[in-house]
Amino acid sequence: MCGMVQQLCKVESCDEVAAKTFLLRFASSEITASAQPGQFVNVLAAEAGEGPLLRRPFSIARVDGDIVELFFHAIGTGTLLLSRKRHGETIDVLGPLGQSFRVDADYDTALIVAGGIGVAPFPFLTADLLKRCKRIETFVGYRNAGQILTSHLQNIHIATDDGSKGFHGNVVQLFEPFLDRTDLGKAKIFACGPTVMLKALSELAKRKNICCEVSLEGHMACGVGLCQGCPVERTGDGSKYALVCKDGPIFLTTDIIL
Amino acid sequence: MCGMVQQLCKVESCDEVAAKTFLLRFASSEITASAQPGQFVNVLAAEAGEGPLLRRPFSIARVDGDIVELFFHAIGTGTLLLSRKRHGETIDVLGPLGQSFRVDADYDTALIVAGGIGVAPFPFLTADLLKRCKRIETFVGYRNAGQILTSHLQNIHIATDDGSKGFHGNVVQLFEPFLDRTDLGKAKIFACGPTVMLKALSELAKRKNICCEVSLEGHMACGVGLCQGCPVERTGDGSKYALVCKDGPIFLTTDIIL
Amino acid sequence: MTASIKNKIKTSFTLRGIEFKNRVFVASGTFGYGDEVRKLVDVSRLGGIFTKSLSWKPRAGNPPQRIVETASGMLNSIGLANIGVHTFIEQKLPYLRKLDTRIIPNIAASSLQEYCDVLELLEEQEGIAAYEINVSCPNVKEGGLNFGTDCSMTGKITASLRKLTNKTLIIKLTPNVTHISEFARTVEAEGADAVSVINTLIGMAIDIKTRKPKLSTVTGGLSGPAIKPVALAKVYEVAKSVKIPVFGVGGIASAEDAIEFLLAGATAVQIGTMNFVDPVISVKIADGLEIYAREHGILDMGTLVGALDADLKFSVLQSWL
Amino acid sequence: MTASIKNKIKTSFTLRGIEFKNRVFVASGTFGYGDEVRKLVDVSRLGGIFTKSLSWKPRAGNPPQRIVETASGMLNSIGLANIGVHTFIEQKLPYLRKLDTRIIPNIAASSLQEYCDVLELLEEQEGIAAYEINVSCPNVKEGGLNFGTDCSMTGKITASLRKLTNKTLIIKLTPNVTHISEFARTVEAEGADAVSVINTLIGMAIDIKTRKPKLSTVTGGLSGPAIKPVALAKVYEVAKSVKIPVFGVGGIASAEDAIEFLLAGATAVQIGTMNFVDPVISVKIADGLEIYAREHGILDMGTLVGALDADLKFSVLQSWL
Ligand SMILES: Cc1cc2nc3c(=O)[nH]c(=O)nc-3n(C[C@H](O)[C@H](O)[C@H](O)COP(=O)(O)OP(=O)(O)OC[C@H]3O[C@@H](n4cnc5c(N)ncnc54)[C@H](O)[C@@H]3O)c2cc1C
Ligand SMILES: Cc1cc2nc3c(=O)[nH]c(=O)nc-3n(C[C@H](O)[C@H](O)[C@H](O)COP(=O)(O)OP(=O)(O)OC[C@H]3O[C@@H](n4cnc5c(N)ncnc54)[C@H](O)[C@@H]3O)c2cc1C
Ligand SMILES: Cc1cc2nc3c(=O)[nH]c(=O)nc-3n(C[C@H](O)[C@H](O)[C@H](O)COP(=O)(O)O)c2cc1C
Ligand SMILES: Cc1cc2nc3c(=O)[nH]c(=O)nc-3n(C[C@H](O)[C@H](O)[C@H](O)COP(=O)(O)O)c2cc1C
Ligand code: FES
Ligand code: FES
Repeated sequence: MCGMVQQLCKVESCDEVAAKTFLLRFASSEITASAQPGQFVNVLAAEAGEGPLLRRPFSIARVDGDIVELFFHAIGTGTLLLSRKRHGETIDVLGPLGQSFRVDADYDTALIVAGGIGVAPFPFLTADLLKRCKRIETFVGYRNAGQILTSHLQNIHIATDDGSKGFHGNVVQLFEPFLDRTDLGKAKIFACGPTVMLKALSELAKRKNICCEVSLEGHMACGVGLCQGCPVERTGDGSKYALVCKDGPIFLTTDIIL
Repeated sequence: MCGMVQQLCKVESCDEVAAKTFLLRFASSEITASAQPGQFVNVLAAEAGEGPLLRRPFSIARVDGDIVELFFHAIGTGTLLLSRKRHGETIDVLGPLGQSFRVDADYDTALIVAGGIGVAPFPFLTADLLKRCKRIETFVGYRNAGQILTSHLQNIHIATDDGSKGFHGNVVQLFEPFLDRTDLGKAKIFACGPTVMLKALSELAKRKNICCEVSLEGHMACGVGLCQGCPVERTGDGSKYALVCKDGPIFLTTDIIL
Repeated sequence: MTASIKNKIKTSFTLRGIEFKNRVFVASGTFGYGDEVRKLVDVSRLGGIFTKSLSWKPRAGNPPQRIVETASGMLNSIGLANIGVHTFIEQKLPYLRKLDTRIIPNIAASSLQEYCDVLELLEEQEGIAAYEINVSCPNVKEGGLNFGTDCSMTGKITASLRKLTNKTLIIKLTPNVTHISEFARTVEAEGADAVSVINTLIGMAIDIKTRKPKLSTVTGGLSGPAIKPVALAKVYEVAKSVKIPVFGVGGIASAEDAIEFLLAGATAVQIGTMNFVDPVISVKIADGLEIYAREHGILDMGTLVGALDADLKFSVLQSWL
Repeated sequence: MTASIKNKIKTSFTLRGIEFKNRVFVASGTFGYGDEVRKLVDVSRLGGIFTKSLSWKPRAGNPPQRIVETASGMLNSIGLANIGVHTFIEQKLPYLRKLDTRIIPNIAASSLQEYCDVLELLEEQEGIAAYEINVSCPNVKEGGLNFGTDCSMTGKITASLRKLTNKTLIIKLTPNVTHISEFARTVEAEGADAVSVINTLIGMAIDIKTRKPKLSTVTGGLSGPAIKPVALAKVYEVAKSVKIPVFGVGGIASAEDAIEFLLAGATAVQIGTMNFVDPVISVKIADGLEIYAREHGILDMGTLVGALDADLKFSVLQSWL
């Protein structure tokens, strides 16, 4: 967290890019300078008294020059207020926070698996993996075609719960047969999505003996390790819990109990 | 309060018409149908969780067809949020509330005396007085020239604290000599402004034996008589306090202790 | 639409033989005497109206300033301004008893005798469904110490009033005590039919310009969404410790909030401060509860009461704060 | 600029011979061990850092969910997750003692003995300015009853620790009691040098979808701006009833809020929950206080302490809620 800053950042744009899903772009050369894929920012949706008390965490979806991009679902007051931000307004951002995906591990193929808005960290990761000349296969699952987000991803395989586009079923059901039928060399899974999906994936990875890193969500107050509010149970000896905000949000599935 | 409604009203416009002073126009044929000069509306500045909890009371500044106009100073979170309302957005309005100025009393000349944003109820009153063919003299006092609001008023006499326009001094100092030198027939004072101004005026009115009605402010929770939160001390027998929201905001100065 | 929902879902409940049509009430002191907003609010959609506290003589109440807005809440120091029970009976009750909802006078007093006098006078009247007793009042004999923070006094008031009436007796408890469940158990033992939980929390605000308290009485009562978590915890504590029904009150602003209180063990809820923000909110919440019941296949709202699925194995940990 | 202000205005105060450079502190459990945000926050601008509560052994804390946001506040049920006093001494204190601010370890325990053990171990260390004792902990011997709601236990802890140290001993009181001033008077009598007022209020939230409490421990501690009016009233009550200094804490979000606490009688303030919203808020508040002092010609911030101009003639009325 050496690059962590707290800044009022200028909003570049905020657009609805899929159903209730927004792409927020804001300027921060400090954050883009140090951010790594998988890290997140903690954003104040409104000034004191004009919105929720606490900041809201969002994965860094992509960096583009000085611009940081976030993808988010408008599900409550905080995200609703953020979705109304317009060019030229400012937002108070704390970041980059947390640990990044460990991209420099030993593998040939990066298997990205995302459920819904869990796709958020992967454009950034993809850009990094491309630089490292890794093969990338991306599996994204959505409720329906209206929610699909695929920009800045590579070799995309789509599943929808209602079958309105791509594979009819969930993303793990799409992913597993692919694993079986494809020669991937040494593979590593990078995943983000609902806990039930991450659980299924983690078991699959264990069965297939593939290294799997996931990005977790958790209810956070501070996002920086001050409050101890975001535990996730660890495997192994040592302390029982890790903190999602500081020790994560990226974890090897073998290190935590989902 | 027979015409009282609670409605989501469409904002027509909201413009800064003087320093930090806004003119908010919204549509409500129900309110314009029954509103009387001196009555107020209680406005929710933002949805739950996006602003202050309680409604904010504002005098009805004018009605124009189906449009209700409010004049307000942006002094805190509630008025700041209101000042950001744009054409087409809606606001939750409760009104019209309270008692109106008693315009049908026996007098020839209406003397309107306003301090600062206390001018708010008087465009509406002026329109009514004009219909009744009363002579109107209007005295308005402001801190400085930048705050002056005079639209829809008649025979305007201006005072500024800093002398940047009109009489150099406060509005009561401007008003008193006018009273002395002018033949007004039977007069009635209608006033609104800071308590210290209303106090001075009320004493003057007493001395000169002129009937004086004032519009009071007070900290309100409900605006409709539910909470008993807005007392003003009464003179005479009977209950000790009147409620500003229900028994007022318009009071004869002889009925209350300022 | 609401009519057809009504036919299917049981919203009513019964207390000491009196049926209340549903579980949403307006709280004492936040709905006047029910007539101020009669044009706006269809009170026949409510379980009942708890009136402003009534004392024997009219009370002028405290000097201004009586109201301070706080973060998601408000402080009040009304000083129980009220018209007195006699005027209530003459001027308000005739109108109230004609309403198609239950009327529950709330009684406040500064002596045990005054509680009894007010209740006895009301006993002679028609159209009263139950009494709610506000014990958050100064005991003048004891130098103004609050009845409601003294468990034995609270019990004594309950026992005395119990002797005077066969109607439903609801004691409204203050949250400003260490163990509210002690008070609940005491009033249950003394014959109360129900408790209301909670009255306001003691709070304060200062005007730093004048360096004076904002309220004329220095401190006042905190209410509104800010206190909802406290109210819910108190309702849960009380519901776990007594068998009599609990009226849950404190910061309720939506049907979802009301459901939280029912799950925590409240038989019914009262809406207070939010009436000031939205006079029709209680009706909206009553409607919201029915819609929720329909959407979740709930046939009797009573099945929600106390239906919290709480894993108590961590209950000891709660006191590590 | 701040340097030139500093020269003119006395911001410091002294407690048992130790000088604190100003009256703004960060509250226990809301600033970790001071190192998490060291790049962002210039802690040398603060009066001191109250550390996360320390117990004898490390504590893993409660299972998730530990945090719930509420209207203008939050509930927490961290379960005093902490690294334990030994690791603190080895890994955190060496860094902390080099900081140009005062370090005040906060001690939590589940037995009287544990309080004593932790303090005795800390006594051997350099760089500790004072101790703060968190009594809002379950007394395991008494089946988990909270020490802090038991006046005689709170007194006993104070007396025992007083014997073990000559350093400043600050007892942090819980607001979840009927008369907090009784507790304050008791710890004053037992030799406490100061009290911190308040810890969190007990609260609860329910997930209506799962029908489970949102917190794994059912109830938790409410903090943040929502509780500021309650905290201020408790500080006022305590400051009126004891002579020892009071650290005011609860919902402070701005220099204006801090001034309210000083006027109510707090010698200094602690910033808690708002550190999560804005990690540098405590420094902003310290700066804000100095700006306020300069603008109002205040030469010593101490003149604000207890400077409330309260007209007590209505104090009896306060209990009419
Ligand atoms: C490290 C991290 C990265 C995240 N990245 C993204 C992202 O890139 N894009 C995105 O859309 N969202 C992301 N989230 C989730 C996002 O923070 C929440 O959706 C947001 O805080 C909701 O705020 P709100 O005020 O709109 O909703 P609220 O009104 O606070 O909540 C709405 C509903 O969502 C639930 N909820 C809120 N926050 C969480 C959470 N953290 N975990 C589980 N349930 C929750 C609430 O309990 C409630 O039911 C991330 C969360 C974490 C912890
Ligand atoms: C019947 C009535 C009619 C009114 N008509 C108008 C009007 O036409 N135009 C207009 O600009 N204002 C009017 N006001 C005042 C207006 O209601 C307040 O300015 C507004 O509520 C402030 O809201 P806020 O959230 O912006 O400020 P807040 O943040 O609530 O307050 C900012 C500051 O103003 C003080 N304040 C707020 N409300 C009041 C009040 N009612 N009395 C005294 N001090 C207060 C606060 O204590 C604080 O110091 C009227 C008030 C009443 C009671
Ligand atoms: C302005 C006001 C006046 C109140 N008056 C009374 C009263 O007269 N008697 C009473 O028992 N409770 C009174 N209360 C307490 C409420 O009935 C309720 O218990 C409390 O406000 C908590 O609920 P809420 O958060 O929904 O407002 C009053 C509350 C407010 C805000
Ligand atoms: C997440 C969290 C953790 C806390 N941990 C502790 C603690 O370990 N020891 C303690 O004495 N108080 C603890 N507190 C209480 C705070 O120090 C403070 O007394 C309380 O939160 C009220 O202040 P606030 O409203 O400014 O947060 C904690 C509070 C929060 C919100
Ligand atoms: S969110 Fe505060 S420690 Fe993780
Ligand atoms: S504001 Fe509620 S009675 Fe006047």
